[in-house]
Amino acid sequence: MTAFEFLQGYSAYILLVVVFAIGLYGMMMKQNLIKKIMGMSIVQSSVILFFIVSAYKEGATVSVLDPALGLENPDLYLNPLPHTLMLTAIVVAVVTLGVSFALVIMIHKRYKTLHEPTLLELMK
Amino acid sequence: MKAIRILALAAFSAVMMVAVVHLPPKGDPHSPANRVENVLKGPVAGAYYIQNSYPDAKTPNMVTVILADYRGFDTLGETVVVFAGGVACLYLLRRRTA
Amino acid sequence: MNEVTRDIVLRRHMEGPIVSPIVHVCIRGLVPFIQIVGLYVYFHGHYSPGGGFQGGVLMAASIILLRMSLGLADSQAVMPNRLPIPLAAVGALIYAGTGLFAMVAGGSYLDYGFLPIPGLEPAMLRNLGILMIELGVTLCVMSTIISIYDNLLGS
Amino acid sequence: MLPWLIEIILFTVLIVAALVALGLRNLLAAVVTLSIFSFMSASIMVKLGAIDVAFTEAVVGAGAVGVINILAILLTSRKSAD
Amino acid sequence: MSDSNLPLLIPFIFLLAALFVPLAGSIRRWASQPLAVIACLASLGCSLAGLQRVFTSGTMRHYLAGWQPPIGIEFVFDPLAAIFCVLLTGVGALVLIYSGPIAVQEIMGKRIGFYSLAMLLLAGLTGMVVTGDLFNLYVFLEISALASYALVAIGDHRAPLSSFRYLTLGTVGACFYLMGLAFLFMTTGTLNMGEMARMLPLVNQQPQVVIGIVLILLGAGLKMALFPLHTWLPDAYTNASSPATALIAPIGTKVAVYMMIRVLIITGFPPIIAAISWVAAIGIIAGSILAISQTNLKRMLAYSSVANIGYIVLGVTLANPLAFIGAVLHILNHALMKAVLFMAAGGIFNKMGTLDISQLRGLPKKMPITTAAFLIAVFSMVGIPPTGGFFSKIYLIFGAIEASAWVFVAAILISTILNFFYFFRVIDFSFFKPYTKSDPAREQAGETMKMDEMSPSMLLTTLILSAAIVVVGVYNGELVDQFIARAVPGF
Repeated sequence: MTAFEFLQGYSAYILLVVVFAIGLYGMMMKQNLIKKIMGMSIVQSSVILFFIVSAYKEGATVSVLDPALGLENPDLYLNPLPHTLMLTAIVVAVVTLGVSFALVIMIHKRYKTLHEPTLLELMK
Repeated sequence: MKAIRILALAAFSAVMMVAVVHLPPKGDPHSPANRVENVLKGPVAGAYYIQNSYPDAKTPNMVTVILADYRGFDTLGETVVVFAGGVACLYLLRRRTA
Repeated sequence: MNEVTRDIVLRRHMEGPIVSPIVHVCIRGLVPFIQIVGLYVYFHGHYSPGGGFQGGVLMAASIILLRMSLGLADSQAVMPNRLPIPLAAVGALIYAGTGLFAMVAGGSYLDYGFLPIPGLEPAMLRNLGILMIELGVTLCVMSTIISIYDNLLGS
Repeated sequence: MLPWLIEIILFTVLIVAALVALGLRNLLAAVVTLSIFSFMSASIMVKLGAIDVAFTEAVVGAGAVGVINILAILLTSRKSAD
Repeated sequence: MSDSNLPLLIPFIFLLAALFVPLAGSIRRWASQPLAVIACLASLGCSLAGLQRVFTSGTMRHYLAGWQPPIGIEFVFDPLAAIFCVLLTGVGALVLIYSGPIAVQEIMGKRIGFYSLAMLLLAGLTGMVVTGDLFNLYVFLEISALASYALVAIGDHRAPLSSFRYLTLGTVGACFYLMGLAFLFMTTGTLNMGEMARMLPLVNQQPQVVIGIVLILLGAGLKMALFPLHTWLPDAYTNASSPATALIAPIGTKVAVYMMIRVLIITGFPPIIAAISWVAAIGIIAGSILAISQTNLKRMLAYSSVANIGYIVLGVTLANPLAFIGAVLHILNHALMKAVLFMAAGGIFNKMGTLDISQLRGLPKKMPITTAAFLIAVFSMVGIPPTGGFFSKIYLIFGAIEASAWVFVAAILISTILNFFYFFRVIDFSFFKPYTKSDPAREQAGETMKMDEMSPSMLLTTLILSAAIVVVGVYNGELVDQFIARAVPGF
């Protein structure tokens, strides 16, 4: 395998691992709760993109039946299974986000701040 | 403390990258998830869906057929997750306590 | 935007309409089109990208636009505040009920081929079953997103 | 070669958007940047042929989540200490 | 409807009930609790029928929508799943009956929400137990997780922040799980557990498979609060309302352990688990030591949960039949014990108004029956025969001896002593600390302290569960021979 082929095949995965790490960085290092939620949604997006990249086939078309291509050769269509799974995962991510904002609003109503160290101080 | 966290994160990403470069490359039509027959000579789900979704449900969009029929229970679970989120927000944020 | 302006914006948002006529006219023009697109996305999910979830989110977006321009109080006529959660339950029930119907008729759970509608071959029954459950998903998603918006705003 | 380059450019914008969103102290700006992140991931999905998922991601990431996000920020505070 | 529908019905009844409880509750508010209890009992009936059928005629499978496994989703109802289902629905039903009076007092306005979320939680947990598909497992995981975040957040004023930390860590756990699943899916091309178990030996020892398994175990570890990843658990359990804690604490983390067991069975107990048993052993000791230094009763019980998860994970990862039996028996015991302890703690908080351990004097006089139930659970926690805890620890120790892992034997024994210490503090303060002469007002209060027990339904359910602890202990031989030994996978 030449270096270029390697890059073509794996650059997407490697960059997605970087995105995953950025999201984790946001969750671990940032002290504002909304920033933490942003990090969380970045992590979720990276996992979703990871599945989508895995479904890609070179030279294949969108997974909607094209009468001109027929159904005999599966190599002509993208793998629809990861797409389906990730539709579910996106929905789950959105709902988790909604619930986390509800919690953030509850916290802000009680303590008037979203800075985590201050909150832990106030909770004592 | 901060340095330890960043080091842990860096180590984690390095390990992940080692794993990632052993996966089948992007766009490979013969990777285990994309091919027609698996190592046990059984059908692979992805190719089966492509070949049979139109005859089974007369619906050209394969993703819809998988979503609603082949893996319909996932979507029921998804609907219930959505419902759970709505119930959670309602009861967490409701102002009147009665 | 300082604290005071934010309070004014939010209070207006919750109690009365936004005064600007431009916003009113634009949103009144937009909402029906968004709803038609939402319905199209739901019905056309069989032939093109789309389906219950996307259609539901679009429908919810149209109602959220109304909430934004008219205020929470005046947009009650379109979607009353207490309706979303029962509607979401009804949506999920449509889904679960379709599956249960197929199970009672002799198949597995969610096996639409066994739906007791005469005169249709199993493939068409599956087509119909998919449409049914997508309706449930649309209802559930639409009302839940509206409910989350309402609750965040009204808290 | 060219499709790969397009993909790399999209990924670069994605990563930059993620970093900027986490770095900004003005939360409203961060939310808008996060919408860019979401839109870029939808573009990558289109590039990879996942039209259904891209549609959902665009509707949700730029629409519903953006609205809920901005609403939450208006209801809480707009500034972040880091 | 044929018999093979039983595994479907167990989570499905909860799903339906979760939809009906808010509807019924908005019409008649009192109707929410009976409906939830009825659903739970119906599901318990299905679980018992399924248990009976599994142990007479073998594993049951239900193909959803009629599609065979690699194409569709299947539900697998094997002996282990049957035991877990009975445990979940049984404990759930009793806790829901218990929660009636206390929910009125603690979370009056949010009762309907509590019961609908409880139904969703149980639906998610039982679904995770019966499903045979790895992605379906993720969906159910998220249902149960969302419900438990919301249940934790309905509590005192610190609850939302605890719930937020639980939410972020839980979501990261779910993302780790999904990432690991992506690795396994891309290597094998299937999501079905049975098929993956047959395919993984062909690709074993490749780095992406090993790291995928590690990621999944990391996700499960975050969900079950294994020692270094436990940071969300004490806050969440302490700040949630009493009925919510009594519901989540016994069963919530156990299902994550079940998930781990399933993944380990699929992957054929890879060598990496030796590292996890060391982590678990450290967790046993650290959890016990942290528990000693707590002053709040619920917080102390939460740390003891961390230690007990260590026992269970140690038993699973020792990878021999005796230790596995010990782990399953300990899951059973620990669910019962923690249910009794948290239910009693809820009653104590309700009547005494505090959970500070040093304020508990006069407890036996005030609430004798609750104290008796509490003591039975404490004996089981420490491991005094004939309670169940003794036997599960014996099995774990024998398992460790069989694996020649003397360090782990020592860890279990040391932690038993530590267990004794931290529970002795509670007993000491409630039984033996006299009312000092220097504080006449308190002495007066102590002498006039009337018996003031929990309401009958709470008392009855607590007693049933504490009787169950003794029953599990006395009949442990039959239990292991008849049920648990047949759920042991091949090692």
